[in-house]
Amino acid sequence: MSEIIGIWIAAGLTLCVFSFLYKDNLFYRFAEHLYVGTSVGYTIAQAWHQTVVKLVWYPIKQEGDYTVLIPAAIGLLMFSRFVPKYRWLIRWPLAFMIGVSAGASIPRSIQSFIFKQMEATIQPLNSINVFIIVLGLLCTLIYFYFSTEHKGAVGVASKVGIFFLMVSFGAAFGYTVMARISLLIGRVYFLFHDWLHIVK
Amino acid sequence: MKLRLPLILCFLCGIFMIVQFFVPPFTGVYDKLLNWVMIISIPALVIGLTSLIKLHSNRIIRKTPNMPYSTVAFVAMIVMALSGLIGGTGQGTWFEWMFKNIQVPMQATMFSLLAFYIASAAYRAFRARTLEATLMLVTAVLVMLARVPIGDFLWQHVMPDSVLQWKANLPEDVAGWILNVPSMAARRGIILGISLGAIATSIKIILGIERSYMGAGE
Amino acid sequence: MSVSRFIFIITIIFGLFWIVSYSTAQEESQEPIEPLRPASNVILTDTPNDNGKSISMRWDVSPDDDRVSQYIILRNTSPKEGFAEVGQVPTNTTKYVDEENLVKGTEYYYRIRAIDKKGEKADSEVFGPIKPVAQWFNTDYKFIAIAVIVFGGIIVYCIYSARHGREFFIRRIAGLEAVDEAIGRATEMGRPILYLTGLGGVSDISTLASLNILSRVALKTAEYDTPLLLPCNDPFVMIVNREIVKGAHIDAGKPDTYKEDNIFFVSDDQFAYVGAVNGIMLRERPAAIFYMGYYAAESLLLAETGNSVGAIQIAGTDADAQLPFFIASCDYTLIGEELYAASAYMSREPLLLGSLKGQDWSKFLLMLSIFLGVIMESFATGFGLSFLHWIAKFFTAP
Amino acid sequence: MSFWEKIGSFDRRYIFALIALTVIVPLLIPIGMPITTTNEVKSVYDYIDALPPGSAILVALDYDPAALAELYPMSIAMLKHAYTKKIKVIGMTLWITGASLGDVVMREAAQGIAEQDKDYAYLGFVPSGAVAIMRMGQDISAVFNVDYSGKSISQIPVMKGIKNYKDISLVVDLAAGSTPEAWIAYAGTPHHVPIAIGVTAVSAVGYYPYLNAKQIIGLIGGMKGAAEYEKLIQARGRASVGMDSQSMTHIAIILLIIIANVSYFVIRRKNKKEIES
Repeated sequence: MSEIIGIWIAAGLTLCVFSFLYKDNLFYRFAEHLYVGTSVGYTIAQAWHQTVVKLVWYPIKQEGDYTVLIPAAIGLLMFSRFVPKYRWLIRWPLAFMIGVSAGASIPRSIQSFIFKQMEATIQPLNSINVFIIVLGLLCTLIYFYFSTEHKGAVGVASKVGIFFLMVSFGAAFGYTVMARISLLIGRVYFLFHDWLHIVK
Repeated sequence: MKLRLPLILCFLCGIFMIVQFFVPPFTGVYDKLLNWVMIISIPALVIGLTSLIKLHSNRIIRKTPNMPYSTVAFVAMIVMALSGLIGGTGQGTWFEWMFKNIQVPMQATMFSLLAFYIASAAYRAFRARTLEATLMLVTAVLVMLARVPIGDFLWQHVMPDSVLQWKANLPEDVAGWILNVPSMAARRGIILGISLGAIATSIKIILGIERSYMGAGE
Repeated sequence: MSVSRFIFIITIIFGLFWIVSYSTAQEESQEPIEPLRPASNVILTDTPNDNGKSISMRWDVSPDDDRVSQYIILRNTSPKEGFAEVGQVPTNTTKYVDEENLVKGTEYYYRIRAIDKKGEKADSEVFGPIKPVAQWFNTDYKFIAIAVIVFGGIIVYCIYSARHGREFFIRRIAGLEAVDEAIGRATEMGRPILYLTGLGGVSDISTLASLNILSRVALKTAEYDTPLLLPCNDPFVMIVNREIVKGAHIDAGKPDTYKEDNIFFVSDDQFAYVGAVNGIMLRERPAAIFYMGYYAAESLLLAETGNSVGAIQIAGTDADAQLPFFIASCDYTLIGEELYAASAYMSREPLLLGSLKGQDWSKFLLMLSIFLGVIMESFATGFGLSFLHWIAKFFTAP
Repeated sequence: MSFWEKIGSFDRRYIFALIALTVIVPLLIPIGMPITTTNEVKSVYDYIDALPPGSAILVALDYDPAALAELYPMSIAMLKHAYTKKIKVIGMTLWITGASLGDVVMREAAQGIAEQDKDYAYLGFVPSGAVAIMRMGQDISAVFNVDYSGKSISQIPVMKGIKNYKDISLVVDLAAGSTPEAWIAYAGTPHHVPIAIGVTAVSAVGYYPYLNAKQIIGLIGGMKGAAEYEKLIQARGRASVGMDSQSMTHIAIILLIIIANVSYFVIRRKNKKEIES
């Protein structure tokens, strides 16, 4: 029973949101705020169960590891932003988080995003596709190279680079249209399949 | 001091993480540091929510015209949070029921509106006004045709058998080639550029040159 | 920097790479390749480049592998009694890495037990002893270490020399000329200019870039007395925007024409913001609209409306997914890094210029490596000249 | 006002109606256009298909309800495939909005073919993405000492013998954001664990360089990718049903772009002539 009620509510809310297409109205506003409210409530509850309980409470209770309280306390300094006088304390948790991620990312970006990509590019020119890839990559890099005027040979290369970029953006454009349409299909399918049972 | 100590800490954490990558025996400290950062980052999950909570509670207190809607948001938040905190979040709970039947359909539908907008924008704004834009639109149309079943479907209905024996799925092949060759090359260029930019930013952060994230103040 | 010095530095860097990669190539070729041993033959090795808490093992599967359901790895500190399970792997697996509470420097013995579906067991002989050892430098990553030093060094060098007053050249950026043109047109038509700084917060790189471009636009509009509208979705960004525009009016010598009300907070909700801004576009019919900064799905909603009121539209964003829509509906679009470059170009701030220059140098090294690498690889495979592989080898990250 | 001028100015709600029709009609009256499978998707399928029974895969469900239409069908298809091949599945998410969703998805895919804790585990959410991925490279149980429901990980049979990426045969990231980059840089490349990704169509184009560099073994993009996977496991699901609508709507949008551009050029030429005369 609760399943059926749930589907009817979900369908009703779906229609409320769709009503915005005609114009902004009371039903849409209601649904929008209901959504904002539930998503905030959702995050609070999940943050408690999935992070505080798992990463702080469990180690204390099961393993007697009280050291987790130190990072927990540093993390809580994040809330100092609401107390103007102690606002600077927020820098401590940020220093940890940002310092670690910046340091971790340098060698790993070089390894996975530069070396691996270079390795895949530096190949013998044994097919037309490899040639096109190398040409496209070099020209794209030249387009994003800001230390020379785009004149003469460099100008031609950067023009070729922009063509490659446009082909890529075109593909992304097509794919984005595809993505948005899929989302609509998903909702219409929900209405006709799960709710009205018209479509199998 | 209020700024220098955090900057030194940031520097030490950053340098340690770089060195650790090359020095295997540091894994002990590395493990502990990562554990710490995971815990430190917990409040970051909810800190962004406070501005929303503030906004709606202000509207309620000040009785603005939006008050009824903000009340809806506020009540929904409290009901959702309490049901999750008290009743749990697992299978068969109230929390899960509300998630499935309220939050999921609405979030999914909100974004599905974009399907209509993209169509209207395609009609009213997407013009081949330059050579570049033309190239982009032509590629987009090609990919839109060929990456869904209609491309091959039309091809196989229009073309004579002799052509089909040569290439039965030509549209799909062409789209695949675009994605795997020219578009891939441009994307690789973007990845290399962005990675260098990210490395530069990380270095500036570690050295304390870039400190806008620390906020203004002494 | 003179051409000869430049060529000299490049030669030195590549020479270094070459020496290092050539020497390792020599090392590798000297390693003997162990012949394959008969079934059940377990080869234990200390896992290389680790912290001394891991043993790698390889074996040949049992001849009855198709009957086997799984292999169990047993370990002990003596070759006699007391072997305990440390791991299990599915059938047809020939390797395993044991990391289960190993103590650095202790001797360990292993045997592998095959179990079939009926529960029948077959233990291998005991192999060992083996000691896990730690290494202080991960030699697999030596080239990455060089790259960290080279890229890091270039960027730090450029930033510091920019700070010490060195002038760096940055090319003209075509989109920026369109900016002046658009402001001129708005002035002629007597209509306002709309400037949007995107969805980003005050410390996002794209927002900062947008603010640098804003300061130039604000200066021009202050000179021409063209109204500049700035609807914001972040209160902090709004405050900064006001500072910038006010400063521009002072610089233009017209502090009295600054109108604070033209820079206002709309909403922090994405769709509510779009609704409000679209309303402004339809009412005020701006002659020029700037979209600079970070954008999400709202990009096409904004650009569509801007297009329908006939405004000149100039966009600049690093949000990849939104670029196509801006390109299709705007008159000019700054693509990705161009936005940052434009902001460095306009602000002339040493930090931005130096960092941009450092990235350009690094990019140049990569382009050169690709160009030379591809040519050398082609010759290397074409004529069997294996000594030409060194660039490719350098970038082969394990 | 000429025909081409008029056509540019009608209410956009007509376009909305057109899009609604092109989505709804093919759902009610399906054409059943054949789905061609691409190498990107097939290589994911082949890889999972060739894994020996009993090997473990890690599935990160890094998405929220906004991407449901695209990522739900591919999650279900991929998980069902793994379950029927008797492969152990460990589910998790780096998105807090994905925590409940992941639970629902894992359970729905398992219905009738796999049992929780015995054949699969769902570990839930962990904060700070990249850091958690790095930590799991040493020890998964340091990140997830309990699963989503709070059960100790040492009491979950399917987790037995799984310490870190060395015991994982494949990481699958089903993502609506940029988490695949983090999985590639912090797990795949340094720990040599193969990675397959399933992403929304919006971001799919950007991952081809990783496919080319073999940093990912395959790429499932959007609802079409999901439909291909459904075809490969021979189960017609939500994605396959949607493909007719998808095709028809694309045709409609392409026609809109063409009409609009013809009108643009006709008007532009006319304006030019007027200026000349």
